[in-house]
Amino acid sequence: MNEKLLDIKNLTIHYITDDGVVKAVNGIDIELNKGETLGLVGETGAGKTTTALGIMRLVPNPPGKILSGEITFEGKDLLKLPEGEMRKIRGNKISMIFQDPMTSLNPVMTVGEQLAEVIQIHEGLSNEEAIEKAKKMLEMVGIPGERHTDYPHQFSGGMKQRVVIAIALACNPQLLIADEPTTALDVTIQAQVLDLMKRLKEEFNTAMILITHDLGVVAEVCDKVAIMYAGEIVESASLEDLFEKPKHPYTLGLFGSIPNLEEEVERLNPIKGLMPDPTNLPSGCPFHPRCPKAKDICKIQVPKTTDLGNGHKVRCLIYEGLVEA
Amino acid sequence: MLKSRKLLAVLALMLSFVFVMTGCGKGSNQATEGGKDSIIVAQGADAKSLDPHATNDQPSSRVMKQIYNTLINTNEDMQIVPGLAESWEQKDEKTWVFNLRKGVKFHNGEELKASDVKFTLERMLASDKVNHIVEAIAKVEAPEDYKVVITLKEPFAPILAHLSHTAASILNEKAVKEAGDNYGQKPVGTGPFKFVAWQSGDKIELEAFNEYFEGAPKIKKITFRNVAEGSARTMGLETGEIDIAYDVEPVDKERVKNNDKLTLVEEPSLSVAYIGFNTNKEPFNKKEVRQAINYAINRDDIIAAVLNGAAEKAGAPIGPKVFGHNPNIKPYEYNVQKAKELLKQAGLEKGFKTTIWTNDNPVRVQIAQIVQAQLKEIGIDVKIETLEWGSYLDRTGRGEHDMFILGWVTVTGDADYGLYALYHSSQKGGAGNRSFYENKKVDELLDKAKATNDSKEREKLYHEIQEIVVEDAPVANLYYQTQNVGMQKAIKGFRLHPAGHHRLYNVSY
Amino acid sequence: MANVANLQTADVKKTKKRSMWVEVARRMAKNKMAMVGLGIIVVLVLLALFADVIAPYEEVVIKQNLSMRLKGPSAEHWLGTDEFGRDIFARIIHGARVSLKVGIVAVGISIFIGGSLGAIAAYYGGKVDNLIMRFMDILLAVPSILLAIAIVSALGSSLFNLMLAIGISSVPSYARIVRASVLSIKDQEFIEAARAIGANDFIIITRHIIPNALAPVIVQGTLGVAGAILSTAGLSFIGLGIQPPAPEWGSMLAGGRAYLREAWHVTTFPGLVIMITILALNLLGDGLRDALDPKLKQ
Amino acid sequence: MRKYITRRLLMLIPVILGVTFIVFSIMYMTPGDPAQMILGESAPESAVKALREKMGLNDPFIVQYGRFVKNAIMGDFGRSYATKKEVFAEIFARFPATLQLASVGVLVAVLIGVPVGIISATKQYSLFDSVAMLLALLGVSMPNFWQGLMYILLFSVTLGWLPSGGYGSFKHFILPALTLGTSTAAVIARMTRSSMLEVIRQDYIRTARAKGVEEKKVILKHALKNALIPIITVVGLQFGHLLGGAVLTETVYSWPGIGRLLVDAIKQKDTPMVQATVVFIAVTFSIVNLAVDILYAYVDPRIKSQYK
Repeated sequence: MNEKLLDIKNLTIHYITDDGVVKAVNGIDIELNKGETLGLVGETGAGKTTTALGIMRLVPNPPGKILSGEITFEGKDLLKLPEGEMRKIRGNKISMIFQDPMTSLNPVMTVGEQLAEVIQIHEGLSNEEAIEKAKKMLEMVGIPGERHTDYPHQFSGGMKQRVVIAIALACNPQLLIADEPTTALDVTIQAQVLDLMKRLKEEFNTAMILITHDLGVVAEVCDKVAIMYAGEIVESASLEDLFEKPKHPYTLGLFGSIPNLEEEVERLNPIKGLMPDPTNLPSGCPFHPRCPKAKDICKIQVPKTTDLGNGHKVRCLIYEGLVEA
Repeated sequence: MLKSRKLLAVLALMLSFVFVMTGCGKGSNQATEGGKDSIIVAQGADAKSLDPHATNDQPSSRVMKQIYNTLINTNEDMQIVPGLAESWEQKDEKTWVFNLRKGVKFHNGEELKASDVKFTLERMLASDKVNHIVEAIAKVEAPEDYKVVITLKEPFAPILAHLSHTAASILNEKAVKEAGDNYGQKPVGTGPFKFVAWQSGDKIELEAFNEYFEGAPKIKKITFRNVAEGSARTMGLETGEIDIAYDVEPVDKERVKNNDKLTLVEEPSLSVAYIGFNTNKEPFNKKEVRQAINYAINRDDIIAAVLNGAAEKAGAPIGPKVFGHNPNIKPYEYNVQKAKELLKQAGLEKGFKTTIWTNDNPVRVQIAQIVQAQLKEIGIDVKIETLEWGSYLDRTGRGEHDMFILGWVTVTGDADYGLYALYHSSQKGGAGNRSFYENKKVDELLDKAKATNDSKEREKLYHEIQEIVVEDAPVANLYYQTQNVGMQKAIKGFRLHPAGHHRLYNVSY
Repeated sequence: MANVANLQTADVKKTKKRSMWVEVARRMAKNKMAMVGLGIIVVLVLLALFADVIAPYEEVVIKQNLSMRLKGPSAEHWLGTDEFGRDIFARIIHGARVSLKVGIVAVGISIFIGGSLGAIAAYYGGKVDNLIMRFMDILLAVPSILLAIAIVSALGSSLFNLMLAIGISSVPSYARIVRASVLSIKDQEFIEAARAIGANDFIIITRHIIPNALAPVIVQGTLGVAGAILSTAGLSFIGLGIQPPAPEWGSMLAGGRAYLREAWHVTTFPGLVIMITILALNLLGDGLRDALDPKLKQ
Repeated sequence: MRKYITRRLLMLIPVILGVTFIVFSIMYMTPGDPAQMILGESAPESAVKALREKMGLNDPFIVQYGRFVKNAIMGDFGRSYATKKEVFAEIFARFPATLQLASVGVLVAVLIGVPVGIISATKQYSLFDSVAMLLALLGVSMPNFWQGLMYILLFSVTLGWLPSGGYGSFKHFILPALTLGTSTAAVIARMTRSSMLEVIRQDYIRTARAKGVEEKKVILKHALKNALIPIITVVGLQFGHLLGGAVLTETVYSWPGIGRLLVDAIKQKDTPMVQATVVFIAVTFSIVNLAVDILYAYVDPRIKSQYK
């Protein structure tokens, strides 16, 4: 159970555009064991999706560029694989579910074709066999198999996301990256889809990186959590540790901005200010302009990762003892 | 997957369709080197109809000339020679008798009979388009199989010349009746070549008629191609795609001459180019103004610049190839001083503003520009207006113009055709007299000359008419254009006909 | 109080609009190709404006000198002379006036007529829309060359009639563009809001809808100027263009085609100038399109 | 689908009626007397008058138009004033030349334009992209007739490889098709590029890549089909225009197509010919449009479902 599946070290991804360099991901580390689920949490623009695309090696280039780092998957560094090898991994060992089911299916191909395609590529089945398997996959996600000849526009949003999930799981991947798989859906559908993912993940023993900004979803599904801010992972821990003992001021801020049903509070405490401009990140700790506990040193000193034990890591000068909490 | 395969099928179908269609345009008579028995002739427009009574345009006539014969021919030297009529005699002032050649075959196998001639001329008289050519005829009789008697309304001296007009080509009664409305696309004549096919807008194919009464022609096949761009005709000659090109552009003449595979034949034609004045309008109602403009135009410049020298300065309104031409009339000299004096006499020493009209014919447009520049020298401010051909004819016919540029071809080669329409007061407007010129004396002389049978006497009358007309200057005659034909050097037996429709019977490679 | 409120909203609107155009200009300035296009157009406009200073019209552009016919480029005549011995360079510069004017006015005419019809059709919808758009379909089905010939021969051949003819033949495409963009705008909230405060149709159309539908029209217009210049040249080629001796690029090209081989420069330079102008307008139009539609750029 | 096609064809009727009315009005209002044109410049005025009367040209406009519509409904569009040929017989005699040139021209354009557009889009901002797009722009910017003259000068006169004009064999096709093809290719390449750029950015392309689909397949299978609608539109529009006759190209290459037929007829004030040609062009154009719309349904199932 504790076999290491994915080990990301010092991954840095920048987008180089006419308007400047967008520092999307700045030296992050992620570890994931087989069958484990990691929640990657952060505001819009924190670099979550770029991280995911980085793992898939699908960062659009130009303008995106993976500047440094290692992504070790099953002992191989994905960043050093030739494109052909990488293609064999995509959709097969690592697959990805994108944010918007409305736009992630090809509108001019039947869902059956789209499902069968991934099966054919990786399992070398004949046309008929692939279609058969596609039908089975559809049934598995709760869609009648005979609808494989339908086009995406004939499905509802929730059903489309089921199809996307079916495509992602068609080849029993070791790792599933789900990029906000439920944000575009109705609340009731969200729950159904989450349930489905949870069930299938357990059935296939798939590891998962769940990208979301919704801590509620994280609490329901994940084993581990990593909090991202401005392209850095500011805190990572097991689910219990993070929820019970959040350390980083940003994490604390996130919890402060969730309504709590159990406690009556006068008003929520949202984090002040906005995400920094990624082309022009603040010096020192990138969170310092918004941090309620920031001191002068935070503007200069870049925090290092502090290991608090039990896999609980945090990047904040407070835990380096340089700033008083 | 299935869908895209269907799409592919549709595409393939479309493709094969295109290629089948392409294949349909069978390999035409490609120009090849060596002793050929077919020739390709290029002219600037497609024929309109091959029914001589349906049209009177040059491109059609040039084709019809090969298909049909007329009773009488005017040869390349403008002499009247026998055609389908072996001989003829004038019984009295108004009666002519024609004896037909025997054993002449039409392309449909019928033999030529006097009844065909009667039918033809009567049909011609009923045609709106060409009846004016034979309007002098009162009746046509066919008393015997090979004898035709033509009675005129009044004495009309140039009747023989008019009967040699291609519009008076003799048709076969049976063929015309069989074809009905479509006769123009199924012509049947007695000529050396018979009609084969017509790809509209592109080409007309003729082939030798082996039973032709003068003997089968040497060339087996003639293709008339429609090549509108003058430069393209020359290029076609150079590349060998075209054997004979009519009307080589003036600028291209040197190129043809200097090419050792090609020759250029050039000769004066029956046409005159002129600038007409609206004598009904101020200030062109003043003779001095009209003469002044005549003096102010430098004809040499026009001929050099626009025609590359391919013309002769014009004095008299009919050229030297036309019967009745007065060789003593010299062109108005280029004399700006004199022009100014004349304007002063007319009380217009300060000049005036006026317009000159032309159609979109590039030669005329260029002439207009040169004349505009030249008249500026004597203070006349001319605006050029280019009109589309239809409105040009219509509006000059109605007399809305100040000045205009036109040409006239005396197709029959007889002074009557060239002078009557242009200067007789009964012909004002659309009939030809677009300068609205009126002179009692000229009217009288024109009528008299028309009815005079003695040719010496007629000639004298026409000489006098031309003197008056040139002095009165209702128009400024510019030049007699030389016509030319460019062809492959290997071609023999080609002669230019002054009227422009060259006979290809004697041509060979 | 009411005044103050008005003032404020006006201010807000103004700054918003200005910033949009500033942003567009900023994006344009970054597009090298569009700037090259703009540069060429500016040079042409300047040449056209100062044409008389560079080469006097009567003496150089119009006056013939038959002894200097068809001379190749030289120090005296940079681009050679034409069939009447006139300086081609001078005629091209003066021709820029005519060609640019024809292009701009013709497009102005089509934008005005087509734009109004399109806006009316979209705004009122229903029967009006149907009627106008079917009429546009009919107009589209009549070959533009017939329209042009008809207008020129019915109204006489003048520069304005030529512009009118070319303008009218592209009315349907502007009607369609404007209709489409008005349709997408008219149901948006700010129109509802304007109506709620009692603005009438005229004010809504002129103040709100037209400015917002402008972007695609500007792009199409830039390209349309190019198209109109090409059409004029084409009409000149088949003998229906500007009246001589006025210099116009298309008629220079058409007039010189007989000398294609004797004097290459007579057609080559006007042809090149047409090509460069169209190219510049296209570059500019493409640049504008990209700048107005940031979606297209990543 | 059949219902949809029928409805579209029925909609043609008012359009054609409108077209005939406009054309008839234009021909009626423009100066120039058909009778005079038939008889030529040297016909006596009495003959012109008689012919006018015979042709019914003196009747009021509405009577003349009514007569035309009545005859047209009976299938009789009349005979050409100039050539006395039946107008549709003449049009059908000319149409193959136009159809062939338009088809080959568009074929050339598609074969060049679509691949260039695709490569340009996939290699946006590369050297190939810049050069190809500059060439495409030049193709759009070069007046067709000038381009035609230059080709003749080079390929026929200087090199002597191809005929300078005319109609008939395959060789005659090459230059006109090239002239039409290159300028049309430019338009198609530009449209393909921008359409592909739009599509390549879509999420489903990323999905396809995430499935491990080969890049070539991603572009040709997933992207191209989605990018096809605007490309088909442009190809259809160009084809429709070319079917109406490319007057300038036809003139330069002495090509006996519809375009020259129309221009000649207009210049000769040959009303029946103009009328029939314009109706023919309008119908062809509409049919091509309809074909394009039907093609949409094959390409895009979303559109197909709308037609039902």
